[in-house]
Amino acid sequence: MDYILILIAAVFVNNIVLSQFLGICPFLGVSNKVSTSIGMSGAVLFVMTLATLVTYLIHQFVLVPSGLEYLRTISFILVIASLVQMVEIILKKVSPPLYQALGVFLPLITTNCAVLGGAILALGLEGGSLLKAVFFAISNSIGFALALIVFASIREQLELANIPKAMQGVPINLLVAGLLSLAFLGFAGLV
Amino acid sequence: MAEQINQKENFLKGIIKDNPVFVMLLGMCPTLGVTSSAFNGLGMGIATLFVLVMSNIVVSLIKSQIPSKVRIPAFIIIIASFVTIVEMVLEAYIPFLFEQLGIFIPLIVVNCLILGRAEAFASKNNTISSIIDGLGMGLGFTLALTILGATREILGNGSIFDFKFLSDNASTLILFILPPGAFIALAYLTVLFNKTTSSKTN
Amino acid sequence: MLKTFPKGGVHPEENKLTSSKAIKRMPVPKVVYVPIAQHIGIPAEIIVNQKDKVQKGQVVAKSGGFVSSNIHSPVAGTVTKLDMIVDTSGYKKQCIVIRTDEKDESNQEIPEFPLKKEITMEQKDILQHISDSGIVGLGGATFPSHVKLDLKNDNKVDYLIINGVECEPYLTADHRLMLEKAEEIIVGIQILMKALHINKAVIGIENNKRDAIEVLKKAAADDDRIQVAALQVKYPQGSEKQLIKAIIGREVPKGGLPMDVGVIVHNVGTIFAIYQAVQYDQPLTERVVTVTGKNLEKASNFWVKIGTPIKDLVEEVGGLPEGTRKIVNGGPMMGKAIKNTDVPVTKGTSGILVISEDEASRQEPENCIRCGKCVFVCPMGLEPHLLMNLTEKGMYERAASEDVMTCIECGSCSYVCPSHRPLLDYIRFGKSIVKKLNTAKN
Amino acid sequence: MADPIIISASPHVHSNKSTKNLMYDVLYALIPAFLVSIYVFGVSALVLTSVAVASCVLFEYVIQKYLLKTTVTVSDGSALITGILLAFNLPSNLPIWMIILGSLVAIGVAKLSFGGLGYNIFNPALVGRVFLLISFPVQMTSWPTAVENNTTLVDAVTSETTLGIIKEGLMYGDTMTTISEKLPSTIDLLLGITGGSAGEMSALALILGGIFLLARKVITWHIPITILVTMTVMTGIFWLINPEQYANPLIHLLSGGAILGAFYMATDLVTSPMTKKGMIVFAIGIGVITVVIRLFGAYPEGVSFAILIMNAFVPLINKYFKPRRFGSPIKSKIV
Amino acid sequence: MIYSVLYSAILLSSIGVVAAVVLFIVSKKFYVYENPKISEVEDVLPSANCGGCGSPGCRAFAERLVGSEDISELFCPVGGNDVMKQVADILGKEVAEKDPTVAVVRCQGGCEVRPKTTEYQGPKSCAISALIYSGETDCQFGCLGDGDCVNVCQFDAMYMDDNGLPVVITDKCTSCGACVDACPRNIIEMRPRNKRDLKVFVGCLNEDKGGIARKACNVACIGCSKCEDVCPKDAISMNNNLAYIDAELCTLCRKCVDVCPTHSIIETNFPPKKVKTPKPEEETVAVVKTEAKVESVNNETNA
Amino acid sequence: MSKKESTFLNMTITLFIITLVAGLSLGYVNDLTLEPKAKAKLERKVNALKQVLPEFNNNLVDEVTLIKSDKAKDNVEVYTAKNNDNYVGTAVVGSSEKGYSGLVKIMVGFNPDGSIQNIVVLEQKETPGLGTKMKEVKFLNQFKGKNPSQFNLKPKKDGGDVDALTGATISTRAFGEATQMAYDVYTETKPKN
Ligand SMILES: Cc1cc2nc3c(=O)[nH]c(=O)nc-3n(C[C@H](O)[C@H](O)[C@H](O)COP(=O)(O)O)c2cc1C
Ligand SMILES: Cc1cc2nc3c(=O)[nH]c(=O)nc-3n(C[C@H](O)[C@H](O)[C@H](O)COP(=O)(O)O)c2cc1C
Ligand SMILES: Cc1cc2nc3c(=O)[nH]c(=O)nc-3n(C[C@H](O)[C@H](O)[C@H](O)COP(=O)(O)O)c2cc1C
Ligand SMILES: Cc1cc2nc3c(=O)[nH]c(=O)nc-3n(C[C@H](O)[C@H](O)[C@H](O)CO)c2cc1C
Ligand code: SF4
Ligand code: SF4
Ligand code: SF4
Ligand code: SF4
Ligand code: FES
Repeated sequence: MDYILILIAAVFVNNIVLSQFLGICPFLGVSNKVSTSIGMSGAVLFVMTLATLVTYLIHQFVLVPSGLEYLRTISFILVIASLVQMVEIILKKVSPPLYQALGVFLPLITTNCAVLGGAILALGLEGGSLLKAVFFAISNSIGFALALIVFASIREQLELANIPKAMQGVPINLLVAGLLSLAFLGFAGLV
Repeated sequence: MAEQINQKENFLKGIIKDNPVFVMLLGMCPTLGVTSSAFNGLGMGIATLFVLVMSNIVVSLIKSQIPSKVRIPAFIIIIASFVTIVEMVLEAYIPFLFEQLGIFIPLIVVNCLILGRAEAFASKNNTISSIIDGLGMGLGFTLALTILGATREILGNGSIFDFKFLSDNASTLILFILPPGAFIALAYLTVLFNKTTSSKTN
Repeated sequence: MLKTFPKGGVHPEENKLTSSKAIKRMPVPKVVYVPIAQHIGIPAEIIVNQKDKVQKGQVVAKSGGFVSSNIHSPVAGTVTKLDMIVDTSGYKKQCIVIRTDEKDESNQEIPEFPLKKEITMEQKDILQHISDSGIVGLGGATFPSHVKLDLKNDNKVDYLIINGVECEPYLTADHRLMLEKAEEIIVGIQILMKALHINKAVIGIENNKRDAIEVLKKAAADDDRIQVAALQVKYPQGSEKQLIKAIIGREVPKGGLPMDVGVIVHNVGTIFAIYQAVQYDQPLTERVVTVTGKNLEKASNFWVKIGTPIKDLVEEVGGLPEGTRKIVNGGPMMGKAIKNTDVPVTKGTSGILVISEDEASRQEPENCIRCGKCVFVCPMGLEPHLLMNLTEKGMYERAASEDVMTCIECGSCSYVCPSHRPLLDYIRFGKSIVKKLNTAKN
Repeated sequence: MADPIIISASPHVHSNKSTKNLMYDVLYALIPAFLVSIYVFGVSALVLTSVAVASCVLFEYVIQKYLLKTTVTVSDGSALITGILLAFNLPSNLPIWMIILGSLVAIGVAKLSFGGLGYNIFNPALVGRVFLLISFPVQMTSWPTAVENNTTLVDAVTSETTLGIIKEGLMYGDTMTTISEKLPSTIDLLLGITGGSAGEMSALALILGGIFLLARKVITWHIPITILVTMTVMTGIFWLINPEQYANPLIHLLSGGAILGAFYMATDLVTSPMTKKGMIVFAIGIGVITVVIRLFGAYPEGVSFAILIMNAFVPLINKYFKPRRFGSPIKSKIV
Repeated sequence: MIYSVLYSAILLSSIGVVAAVVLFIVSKKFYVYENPKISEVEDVLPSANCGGCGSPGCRAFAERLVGSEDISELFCPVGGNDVMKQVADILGKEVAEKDPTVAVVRCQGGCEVRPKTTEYQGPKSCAISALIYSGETDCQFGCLGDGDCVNVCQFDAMYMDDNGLPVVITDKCTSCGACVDACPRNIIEMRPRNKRDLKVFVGCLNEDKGGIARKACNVACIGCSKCEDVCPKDAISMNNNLAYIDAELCTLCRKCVDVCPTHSIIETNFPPKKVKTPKPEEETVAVVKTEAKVESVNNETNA
Repeated sequence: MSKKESTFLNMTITLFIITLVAGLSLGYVNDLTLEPKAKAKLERKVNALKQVLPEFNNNLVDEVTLIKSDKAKDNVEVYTAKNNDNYVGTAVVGSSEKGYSGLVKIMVGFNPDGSIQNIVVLEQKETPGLGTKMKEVKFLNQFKGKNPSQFNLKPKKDGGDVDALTGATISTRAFGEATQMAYDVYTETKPKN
């Protein structure tokens, strides 16, 4: 039950993009096509899960025991950055097709709040455990994917609309994100 | 490089022409996430400004000592250090703001604005120019965040910098302090920004 | 339940004003303008010179390639000019101008051939004859019939479908032809069945022509290989893909031909032309044309010589009425608006429609309201609103991947759009660009 | 020739349906519900509706003419409908300025910012309503009491909506048996003698209009019927599991905005899918989300949110539920 | 307390060293060479991404430039010779100087001189109306007037004048050729820009016989061959009742301009001639002529 | 540009040095701010206590007692305030899960006579504009000086004495419940002198 609640909360109620404001840059940036947004979502899912796993371990077994919690930010970002690079290498070697699909998005992810933010948020889970943290990361990525893919499909449709000049580009995208977020407020109170 | 940089222009570009929020769309997460009031926007802006200027200084100082392959990781460490410093200082001295900004303080690390400036400007220019660039960009960011924060606070709470100008019973547009309001307010502020800047250049 | 195709289609006002008007014979025109491009494919090559005397039925332009067709002189007379004349395409095209020799007897005599039932010609001679006689599809596409009938061995064609649907509003040419030449049409079908070794034929007729259904049923009564199928009234039932689906439930694959599902479709007019060519050695030089319009005094159906200026036809029905704003070559759904009445009748002209002010003007297009009506009526399962938008925005690649090329240009989408969007205009343009891109790629 | 011959591409005839026709049909369909709302809420319902309609039309005119400088399209009647449907979704005692603000959001933000009629992704009237609901929760959740043959000018007495009573009661720990004593009778729900937004109460009047729309082929049955069936099934299951905790399906169908939403708002041509398959998926989504919000969410009523959420999915639905292309392999696979 | 400082230093530097090792391996094993000249070249290209060079965008063109042995065939019409010289400097290769060209509109059939005989209803696009017929006038060669060329010009170098004809603002024209491709009628031609933008060309494409052409349009070329006869350089050829001036051969002597009975030949930017007493029946033609001169005035102020 | 070559050694050394410097300086700053950070954390609690209690001068935060209560999941914090060793009041952290969106946590200060000195809201997740109004002075003031033994903490709608927040009866109910809980704990733990 806990896990279901985490999932619903992360996907609908506290959607990482639409209500937590994490990962807005890729959300606005890599969303002009549904196909790319699916690739991006896959990459985020992968990196976020892995990053949360590793940072959770580092936090629990290195930082906390040595009383160095204040190094959280700097060590997390270093680990995430190296991790992403490593994943890139391994992917390139092990599975070229997967690299084609996800690899291009990997560099983008290093500087993505969602990954670092998700990792930090995972530390604060109630009754936290490694499994829960990882599950939380997966749920968040699903939330990210949902928002991103829906948003991309809307953008594809808007490409064919005659949007007033002043609204074209950034403003209309922000507005769509706003209305999406408005609609998602309806899920308030589910958990 | 021998190129002479016009420092005034260098400073001003971050505020209008290359405004990080309205024009370059950098660091959108804090922009949207913390601006539920003008004060929060200002606080976040200043924190970012500090990190930006400091990392620009350090990067420009040691730029020639860094092998290019580890450039990015090196910059990230530098930035992260300053972010951690800001984090600790805020927690110690302005705990109220520390709590309000929450997770967005550590996330200054991944604010593309800072890494972007380090990479695109500070690693190529001298320290003075880098400071000015950092100040300009940082102020542009701060200004944008404060304006967005103020707009949301005025509309959503009937107050500005916590000064309430409406009576307690007056209805305000609460939506604007909620997440959708952030997107919507920024959307229309961007339109306004584009309109005013483009009419100025004409 | 009457048969019909399952998806899409519209039902415009039928307006078959002339269905009770027997086909009259137009007087032989003084001058005929015979374009050399009256069919799909390569234009024919002119083989006469200025001032040449020509016989009626003489070949004046020879088939110019594989997909091409002979063109015969509809009259006896003198070639006065080889000139550029605006034809139904709206452009000036090469024409052979022939002045009728009034003294020549063949021009006077009205040939009414008696019914001739037994088919004496050999199978391969039949096809040769069709080819020599310049027969092209009279259902509108003017595709050279001999090409269509030139079956490769590996193609198993087991059905001949005769298109007597005439789903276009206003037009009644096929209807009248079926009523008046039912027996001949049945013989024509038998000729084709003999030529192609097919032993199943179905004549598809919409249920608004019950008299024709009756007559043909009677005429086909002795030959149990030939069926008559009554179809629900729905446009574009006459389109071959929809017709095949409606009658025998087979679906021509995307980008394929009827042959791919073992079917050949021919229009009743074509069948009659084949009958004439095979039984009486008459090349295709005349056809039935419906001249109609709400304000015409004497709207009617005519046997018309190919090359007759439309002006003559209009004169025959009492001249252009006051306030005419549009003249359409063909029916209101698929016909082409023409610039003036100097345009000659060609093999593809099934009707002349004269439209007045209130019907003629298009309404201003508004924004698409995404009502989906165009999607519902598209018989090909396309999304016309999307195709139009994609073309408008220059996204031709995407239009191609959304199957723009399979549009049959039936116009149902434009007809139904409540926002008066010129969907087909754009789709047609999109098709032309995609075609260009495709040929550039190959 | 004075008037030259016209040349245009085929087809040369056109059906007699126009966008304006469609919009006005919706207008006629809403008349019965409008009359009931006046009967029940009195002049305030009239004021509410006229203010909403007038401001929607005015905003559309002013914004198009002076801000966007494009052709003005108020005559197509879509702003009119947005106005009426917005009004029907608001409590009739809402302050005038809030009505005007809602209209501004509906027309200015949700419609014209996207380019006007046909380009908007979200249902304008609902965006307006949800904007108001979230901004002014107090005013938006205190409904005037329904009084038969209402002649008062200002409704001082406010009351709860059926769904509000249920939600609050359950939160307080009551069971359905005790709560149902406070609920209006089924007949009252059908006729609309109950608290609620101006136009959403009378199920009967709304269904009447819905049938008119179906008959005029403005809408098809797919969306409304699927929504109602989905809701019935969902609420039915929960009701069977525990009738003390969950209200019965009939109450869910007849109360709140279910009927109004299903027949008039979810069917908005612009913001609903374009194929029948897509429509059914869309409608199931609305039904499920509505019930989930009603039963488990913070809001007593979820139709507006459900429609808005599914509006966002429409482009995706359109992308994956395309009509089957003629001549493509029979088993059309979802690409 | 000093321990905590120490710990933090140890922890961080060990992460740092690990990162460095990892990154070193990355940089060694997965090194992808990209010629740095590509981005250098890209920097000097105008980034208009107009496709005038034949490549899909400036970056692609830069790659092609860097990749080709001989770049004399490649040319960026927007940047012109200046840019090509810079490119050549970067690459150390030779470029061929190209005569600068400019788009000219070879039709003068405005509303007054070319009466409309039909009315077109449909999307306002030359390409679309050309699909259904030859246009609202009786000339099937001339401009359709729906402005496809104007719409595709990225540089705002064209506009439709009151006469329904497109006009090129020669100063803004970058000779990208987009309009040439867009016109379904091939009305627009790229012609050498010459000194002071002097040009002489035939402003008509009507291949109909003289009488028919003249009936459709007052300023149509009627194929009388007078210009061909008078041209001292044999620069004019007659084909299908239509004169064409070869810009390579033309020396801008303007003899042909005067002999053309229908004023089909356009001259631009020449100083005004001694005023001829206009013949009365040529009034409409005179209108067109002044029109052409307005354009030249424009250009001279900017040149 | 004089960029250094990337060799394994100098890459490693650079990163090593940078991280070393970063580690050292962060450690240093951490030491500097350690105390202020702790103080700041403390101050927040003390501030709340100061608001709800009359003047006191004992070190309340250290003297917290945790009481088990059947109404709360966790232990209830109770602070006994003394001024120069005189008992001046008690602050109790009360909570209720029945808020509109769950937990409502408040701190109630009681005078020695059992009347409420003041209340502050510590945590709540109610709907902005509705339930959140419980933080407003106007709402809180009605409790000042009231003794829950005479003042029914239920909203008027349920037969109590509390003026409910407009449109937020549920939040008011939860608030009252939390206050009631605090009062109950207070009466249990009240020093008997
Ligand atoms: C939209 C559409 C409608 C058509 N309607 C008819 C029709 O009513 N009658 C007809 O004979 N052919 C009609 N055709 C043409 C047929 O598709 C097909 O070309 C013809 O029946 C083949 O016979 P033919 O080669 O003898 O002309 C239509 C085609 C299209 C695309
Ligand atoms: C290039 C081309 C080749 C064709 N080849 C054949 C053929 O081999 N056999 C055949 O039955 N029809 C053939 N057709 C004719 C089509 O099946 C069809 O009758 C014609 O395109 C007009 O159909 P419509 O009037 O329905 O559009 C061909 C058409 C085209 C354009
Ligand atoms: C969007 C929304 C948010 C609400 N938020 C709260 C809330 O935070 N606290 C609360 O007590 N009631 C809230 N309610 C109202 C309850 O559902 C219920 O109507 C209300 O508590 C009844 O109180 P009243 O009798 O004072 O009107 C909310 C209602 C809605 C529609
Ligand atoms: C059947 C039908 C339903 C409609 N429903 C709505 C609606 O719920 N909300 C609205 O703002 N407009 C509605 N409209 C009007 C119009 O479609 C709407 O304003 C567009 O969304 C604006 O682009 C409706 C129109 C029709 C024909
Ligand atoms: S898209 Fe083509 S096939 Fe479909 S309705 Fe329109 S014209 Fe007919
Ligand atoms: S019929 Fe017209 S309005 Fe409806 S979806 Fe198609 S194009 Fe749009
Ligand atoms: S006028 Fe033509 S050639 Fe010149 S810039 Fe414009 S599109 Fe290019
Ligand atoms: S020159 Fe060509 S493209 Fe331009 S308006 Fe004329 S016909 Fe159209
Ligand atoms: S600031 Fe760029 S992803 Fe958050």
